[in-house]
Amino acid sequence: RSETITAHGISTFGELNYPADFKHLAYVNPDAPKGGEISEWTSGGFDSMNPYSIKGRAAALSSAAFEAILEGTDDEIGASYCLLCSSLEYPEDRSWVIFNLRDDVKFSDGTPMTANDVVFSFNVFLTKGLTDFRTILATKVESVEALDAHRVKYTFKTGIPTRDLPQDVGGMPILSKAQYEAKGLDLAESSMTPFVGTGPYVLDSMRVGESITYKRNPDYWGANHPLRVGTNNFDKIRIEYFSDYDAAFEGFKGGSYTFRNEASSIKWATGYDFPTVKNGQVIKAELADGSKSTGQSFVFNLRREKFQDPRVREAIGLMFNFEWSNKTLFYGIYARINSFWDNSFMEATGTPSPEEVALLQPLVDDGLLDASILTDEAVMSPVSGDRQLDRGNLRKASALLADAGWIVGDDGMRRNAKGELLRVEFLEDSPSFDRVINPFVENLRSLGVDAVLTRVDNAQMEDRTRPPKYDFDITNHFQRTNYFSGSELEQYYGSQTADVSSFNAMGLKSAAVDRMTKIVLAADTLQNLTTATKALDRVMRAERFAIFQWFKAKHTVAYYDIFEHPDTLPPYALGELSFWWYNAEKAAALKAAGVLK
Amino acid sequence: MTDTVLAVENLTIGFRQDGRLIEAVKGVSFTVAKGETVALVGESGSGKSVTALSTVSLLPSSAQVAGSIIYNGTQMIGAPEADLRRVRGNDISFIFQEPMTSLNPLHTIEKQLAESLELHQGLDGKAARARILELLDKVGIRDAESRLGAYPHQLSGGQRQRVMIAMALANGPELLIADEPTTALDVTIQAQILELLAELKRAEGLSLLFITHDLGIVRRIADRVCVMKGGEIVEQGATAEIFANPQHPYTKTLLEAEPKGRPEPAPVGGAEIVRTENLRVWFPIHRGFLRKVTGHVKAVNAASISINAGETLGIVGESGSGKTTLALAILRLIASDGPIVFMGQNVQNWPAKQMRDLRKQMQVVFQDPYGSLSPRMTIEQIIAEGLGVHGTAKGMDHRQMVADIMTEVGLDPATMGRYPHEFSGGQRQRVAIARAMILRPKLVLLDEPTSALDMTVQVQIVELLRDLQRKQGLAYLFISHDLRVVRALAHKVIVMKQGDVVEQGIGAQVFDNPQTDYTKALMAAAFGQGGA
Amino acid sequence: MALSPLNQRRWRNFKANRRAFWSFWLLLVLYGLSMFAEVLANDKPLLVSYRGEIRAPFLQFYPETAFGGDFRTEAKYRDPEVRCLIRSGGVEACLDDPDASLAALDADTLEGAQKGWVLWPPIPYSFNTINDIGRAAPSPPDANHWLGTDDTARDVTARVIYGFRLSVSFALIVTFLTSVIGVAAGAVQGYFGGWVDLIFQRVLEIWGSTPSLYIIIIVAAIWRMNFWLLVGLMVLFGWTSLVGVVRAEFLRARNFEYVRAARALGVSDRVIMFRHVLPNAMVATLTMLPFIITGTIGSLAVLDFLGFGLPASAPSLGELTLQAKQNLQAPWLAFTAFSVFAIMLSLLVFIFEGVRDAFDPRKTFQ
Amino acid sequence: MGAYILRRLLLIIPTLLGIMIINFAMIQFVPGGPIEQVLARLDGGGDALQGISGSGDAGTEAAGDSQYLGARGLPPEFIAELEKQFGFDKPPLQRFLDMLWNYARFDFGESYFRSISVTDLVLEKMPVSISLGLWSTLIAYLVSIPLGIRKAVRDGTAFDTWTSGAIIVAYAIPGFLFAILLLVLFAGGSYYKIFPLRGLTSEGFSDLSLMGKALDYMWHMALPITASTIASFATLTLLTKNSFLDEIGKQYVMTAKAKGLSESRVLYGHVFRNAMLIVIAGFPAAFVSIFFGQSLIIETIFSLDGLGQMGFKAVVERDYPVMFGTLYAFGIMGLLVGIISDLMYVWIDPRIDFEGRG
Ligand SMILES: Nc1ncnc2c1ncn2[C@@H]1O[C@H](COP(=O)(O)OP(=O)(O)OP(=O)(O)O)[C@@H](O)[C@H]1O
Ligand SMILES: Nc1ncnc2c1ncn2[C@@H]1O[C@H](COP(=O)(O)OP(=O)(O)OP(=O)(O)O)[C@@H](O)[C@H]1O
Ligand SMILES: [Mg+2]
Ligand SMILES: [Mg+2]
Repeated sequence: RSETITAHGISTFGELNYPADFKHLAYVNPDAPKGGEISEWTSGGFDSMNPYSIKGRAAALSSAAFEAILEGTDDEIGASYCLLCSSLEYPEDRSWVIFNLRDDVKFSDGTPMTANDVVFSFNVFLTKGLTDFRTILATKVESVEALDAHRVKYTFKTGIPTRDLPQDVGGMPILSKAQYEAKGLDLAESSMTPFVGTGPYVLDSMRVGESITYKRNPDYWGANHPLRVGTNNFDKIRIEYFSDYDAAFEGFKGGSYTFRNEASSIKWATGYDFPTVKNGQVIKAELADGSKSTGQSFVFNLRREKFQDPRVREAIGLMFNFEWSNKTLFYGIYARINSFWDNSFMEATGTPSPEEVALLQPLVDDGLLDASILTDEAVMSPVSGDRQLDRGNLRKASALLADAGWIVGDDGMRRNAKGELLRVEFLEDSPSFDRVINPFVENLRSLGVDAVLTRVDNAQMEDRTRPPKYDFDITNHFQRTNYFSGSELEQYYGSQTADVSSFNAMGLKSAAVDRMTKIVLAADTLQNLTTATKALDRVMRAERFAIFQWFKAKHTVAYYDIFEHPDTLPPYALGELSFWWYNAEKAAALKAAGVLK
Repeated sequence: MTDTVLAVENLTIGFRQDGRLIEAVKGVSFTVAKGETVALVGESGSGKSVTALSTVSLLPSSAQVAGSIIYNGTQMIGAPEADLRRVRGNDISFIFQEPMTSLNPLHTIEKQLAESLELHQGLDGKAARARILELLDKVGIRDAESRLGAYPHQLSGGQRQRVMIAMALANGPELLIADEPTTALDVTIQAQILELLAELKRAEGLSLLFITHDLGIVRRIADRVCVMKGGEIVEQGATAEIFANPQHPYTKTLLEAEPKGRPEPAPVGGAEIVRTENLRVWFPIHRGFLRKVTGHVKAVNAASISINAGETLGIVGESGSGKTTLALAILRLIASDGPIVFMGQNVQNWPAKQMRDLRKQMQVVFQDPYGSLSPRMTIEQIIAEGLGVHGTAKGMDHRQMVADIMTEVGLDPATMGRYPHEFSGGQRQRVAIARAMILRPKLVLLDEPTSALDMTVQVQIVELLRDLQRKQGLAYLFISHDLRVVRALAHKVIVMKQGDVVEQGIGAQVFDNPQTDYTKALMAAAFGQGGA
Repeated sequence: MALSPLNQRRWRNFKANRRAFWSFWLLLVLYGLSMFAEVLANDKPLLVSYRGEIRAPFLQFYPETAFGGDFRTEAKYRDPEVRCLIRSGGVEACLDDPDASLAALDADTLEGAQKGWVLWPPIPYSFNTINDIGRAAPSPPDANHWLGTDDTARDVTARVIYGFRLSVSFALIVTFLTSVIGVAAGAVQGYFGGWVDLIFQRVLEIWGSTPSLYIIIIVAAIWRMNFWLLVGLMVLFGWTSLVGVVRAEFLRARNFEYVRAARALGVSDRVIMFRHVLPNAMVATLTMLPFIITGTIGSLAVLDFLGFGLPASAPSLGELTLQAKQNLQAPWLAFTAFSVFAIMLSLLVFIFEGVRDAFDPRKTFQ
Repeated sequence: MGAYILRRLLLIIPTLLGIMIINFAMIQFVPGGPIEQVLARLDGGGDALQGISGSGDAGTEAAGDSQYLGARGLPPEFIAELEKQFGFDKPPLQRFLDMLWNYARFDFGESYFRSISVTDLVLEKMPVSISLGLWSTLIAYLVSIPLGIRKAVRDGTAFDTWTSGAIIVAYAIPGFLFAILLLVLFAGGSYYKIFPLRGLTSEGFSDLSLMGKALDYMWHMALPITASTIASFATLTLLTKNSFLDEIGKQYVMTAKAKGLSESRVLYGHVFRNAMLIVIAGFPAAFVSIFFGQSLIIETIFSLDGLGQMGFKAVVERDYPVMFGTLYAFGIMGLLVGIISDLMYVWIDPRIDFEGRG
């Protein structure tokens, strides 16, 4: 039997940044003043306060009322600390976990939270939660029991990786059993009655479909919890709803809400020239964002014969002119993605380290990889010149296609030996991609590829990118890797999912990737994981099944000059609703100036 | 007689038409004094109606009017609309030539009459209704109360005309301009109306500008006569004088012209063209929102007629007695009960498609020529249409045929490119005749075909009809209030009254020796004074 | 031209309405010009003289190799390399440093040059030419791009020309077909009445409530959208719009005395319907037509929103309006879109006013 | 007539049945169904209104780890369970018959994507749609008809030309551009902030006096209604004008004038009824649009949550209960309105009947 570990937190590989007696998070201002209101906008409307059902559109932040036993921080990956518990116990193999709950935790209705609520919440999620959520829970958790009023034990199923399970169950929201049963609520249905949670904010008021306001619970149990010190500084958080993007922007200009995260590069570059920005009453700021990139990319449907040749994939990739697009379409706000773990410490760079070589060598030996991977720099996304059609890349791409047997005919289009035209269809459901893909399409046509863009509605998109159809050539896809990648890699990139899952949309079936993934999954230290992940990154990039797009390594925000934030922000979150605070004097000044109400 | 109500001076009216200006009236001058009746007579198309309409600026916008029209001291040409409005309806009342199309088709009789009363006298409710009933009674509409809710299309031609008259008289006007107000009326009613006018003239000093082709009437009521021809007044003077001593050659011909003689005997043994047996037409009366049938207007009860080739059947009878209805029913243009045997076949239940081929053989001239002409077709198209439908013998040029028939009915072929509304009432009537005759059918129904024609033209048309009958053995069903014309044409006559055939027989017999009281009264009214 | 006297009269009447007459010509000229869009706006030259040989690239495919370049795909005539190749007669140096070579060519110092020339259309961009504007798109109007560029850096002028042709052709065809079918259907219903009307109207009601979007989605899933497919779809759903009014007019007009007269003449139902009733029941149709035409262009735009319109790069006026909304900072887009619509609609309304007048027997002119 | 009405009423049944059958058959062929929608939602994708409402740059999504457990795998049982939830485990015919049986009892079921009955859902969206529809229709009619009549009377004058120009321009402005323009100019933060940006009423609406309520409501509706009405003048005005032009030269108008009626009495009392049959013919459509107007774009721009958005979303999101429920309910309404409008023809013009001819 392995030894039982008792700790104030848990992380994937055991290390925790914060000691057991930490007083507050490093990135917060423990003395931040409390008070004031922050408001943001979101699109559409809402008609439900239940964020855990597919039914209805849940109000923004409706999950903010709930807390989980464990909580992560914004400056550390893979670690969770006790929030509702005072400590947790688990064996080294993590086959079960016991949470020792705090006895001072209260729901927002004043009732204390006990182990019964935790067990109840788990069971509700198991029977009523989102279908996919509960099927996964069912495959992982054997049992949950309340050992006493403040001790809960989860026992996990055997024969599955357990590394992340304590954090998974510890991260589940806790509902109040008493309220749920008394009010006869149903987690599977949409409802305007909010569930009671233990969180710092409670519903204040709402105008259905227009706005919703939360207020800080004055009796919040955890105000002095080390994870909470210096956070939740606003008395009120208000979310304004707009259906139209421009209307929302106008709302901000007019002071309907005070904080805005700008998602449109055009607006960012051209819209923020209104008087209050000019005179400094509204601050426009670019704040660094250390998060891993989204891995947004075009992917090839590798099930199609024409895309099985990597030269074809590379040639097509060469025709996407990111530099031109970024400058012409996005005011240069974006950076190129090069890696599946871009903007993170897991990204492979330069030539492989000896440790990586050690992992890659066997694959090369088995003939699964080209030996060049051991010596070459990691594959980078191609770079183009100023001109939309880069002749250098065109030349390279032409050569690659000619090599691959796609020869230009007398009509300027490429055909293979069988006389088939090289056709590439981009499948897309979002109109905002038109302006990106159209130039790409034009370039491909210059290359002699018969490229077209087909736009469909999202149901059809879903239908065509999922099994059993997989009816597309190239489509948009997010490479949803995690910092600490786990079994999702098999879902996304494993041969076994290539024909059955929508996650492996491209249909990747690579023995090398499969082998490398196993190594990643087997990693037992952060060091090993990092090395293995980088090696995997190399392998996958060499496959060139994805044409990476772009991401923004910064938050582009604008806000009325009434908020302040710690000088250094944590890498993984902006935290405006959490550890920013309100400056009452500045607010008074702006109100006096008539800028805000 | 110094009190001049209306003074028309050197009136010139032209119509812009397709870029050109067509002069309809050329320098006409006359006056109407208070209490005086001036008759405007003359050739069809000579500008009588246009002259009348111009007095209160009712001409279409395509008309250009010059000269002077002074009503009670005010110049009417170019007068502000508001002034005109005050005069119209109250001081000057109008009876339009074509009653069939002059009523608002979507308003009930009551509503149209009430409107005038309300406008100029402020009468409404019960008082208005009482007055309306009185007016209708005066113009000889029987059972007026039940007719109040009727729409114009539910009335006979004569009834509509009388509604028009009632409307014009509603406000006791100072000057009444009556454009052929009695054309659709049978002689008895006509007499009644004329009496009414005379009464008003006596009692209220009503002035009358009276346009008519019926010289009998002129002689009876007019103080003075103006004779128009080709847009000019060729002669004017006191009635007696003109009749006694016409100066202008046109006046002379006009006075002499009269459809004369009796029809040539019908060819014996002519095949029977059409026969009906107890033909019945009842119109349902609808009431309420759901339009339930609450009763019937018994327009024709059990009419049995028969016409042979080369024969003319005249139908006479009081206005509203079902003549038009009977004619339309025979043509199967409205639904009826009872067999209709056309050239040996009972066509009563024939489908429309089968009927269509028969139509070449049976033609009709509608009582309301204006309404029966498609407004957006030129009269060339209108007249030639039947030719297109039924085909013509080879080598016949449609245009030429149209021109020929137009000449025959007395129309200028040069006008064949015009639209119907660009003609005078009598001209339109002739267009309708031309349309029917151009097909040379076996049977022609003529519903008041001469009501709007002056005597000279009437003679011409009667001659034409006789001529065709003689040459081609046509059968006519001839409806008219003008018993003189009927007498001149009809071999057989039936007399109708309230839907029933009260008398029928050989023409001469009926005319010379009427049997029923009704027929006797009719004959007396028609030939009483003038005599046969 | 053999016009019947009546039609001659109508034509004169139409001409007499100066506004309608000029609108008619203007639209005809504009539309006629847009028929030659390829000559007006194209990223391929009209003529080039290469080594003394005259070629017309806008008509014919030439690979770059035909001008001494290295790609066998179609020459990108707007590229400086290709321009230099043509003007120099295929001097190799052009491929390495086109700008310097061109300068040398102008100074007559380029070795081995055989001078050629290029004749460009007035607007040297096509609707799908992606331009290097050296700044973020959309760019405002300037000497190169008279109406600016759109959000994909394509020349708006060129797109308007092509878009005008496409949209107007589309609208005219669709409107013609829908009104013919719609008027015929409405006429038959209104004229015959009875069971024809009763049954047909029900069919129409059923048809009217089919979700057109689904049919379009289904069709789009089976075939790739193209012009004629869209025409077909729009006709399929558009023809019902006139049926109601035409039916109403016919229900009324069939009772008129002149219809009875025509029937008495033995005129066939078809002729009565179209010669007698229809001209008098055309008010609504004639009034609606300009709006149906522009509305059709609008519905093209709506389909564009939803992604079921023409392929994304097709030059449609609808797409331009959508871009205008998404780029409020670029008012020239909105202005262009609006002007095109306004001008076209005005012309159409004026023209149809003239047509109405021409058919109005009572309308006369000085 | 009674028989005709009865016939028409009875025909509603097969008509509705036809509508339902066609639509039901249709959805069997539409690619992608509600299940795909759920999957798309779980993927964080797909906003039906994106094309209209505008958005940020292409494909910007929150960065970072996907915290959500579901993203780690979609078990196949999941889809089976969804199918059961949506009732797709039953054969289509049975589903259809079930649906009809329910609808016959006016039980429209519940939205796939919200725990609310279709009836309640529609009722919830009604205020917005009626507000937009009612006022727009009313204004359109109240302006267009007198204007059209005026134009007919002054045909060819400068007044005629200028008003034509104005309504054409108004029509030519693309609706959503105009709406945005209004919003930016009169509700936005840059120019005049006179009107509110969205919504039907203000925060403290229920506390206001009746007058205050009315004013507040009008204040909110001003921009959306302006935007949704602007284009609707053109057709109606010109239709009125042309219909009047056709009638104005007729003989009975002369009679009316000869009576000495004022111009407006002639126009409104006599010509109106004769000329307006067509406008009446368009009325059922206008009436239905009061409830189910084409206000999708206006609703989106002014953040009004009405039937336009609901209907469009139901179609795009394949929310079949909502789609069929509204189809059925509005179908019945439309059919009834159709009957009424046909009866109105007869009421307006007594010569009209619906009997067979020819
Ligand atoms: N709107 C018009 N446009 C052109 N010409 C017209 C118009 N109205 C009448 N006319 C012409 O003007 C002349 C005079 O017409 P008017 O109606 O006054 O004749 P009328 O004397 O009343 O004849 P009738 O006895 O047949 O009624 C006719 O030749 C006719 O063709
Ligand atoms: N559509 C109808 N609906 C109801 N009643 C009608 C209809 N048409 C005619 N009538 C009535 O039928 C009767 C006969 O009308 P008809 O038109 O046949 O008379 P008419 O003999 O031709 O009279 P006139 O000499 O005045 O023309 C009249 O009382 C008339 O009111
Ligand atoms: Mg006359
Ligand atoms: Mg009669």
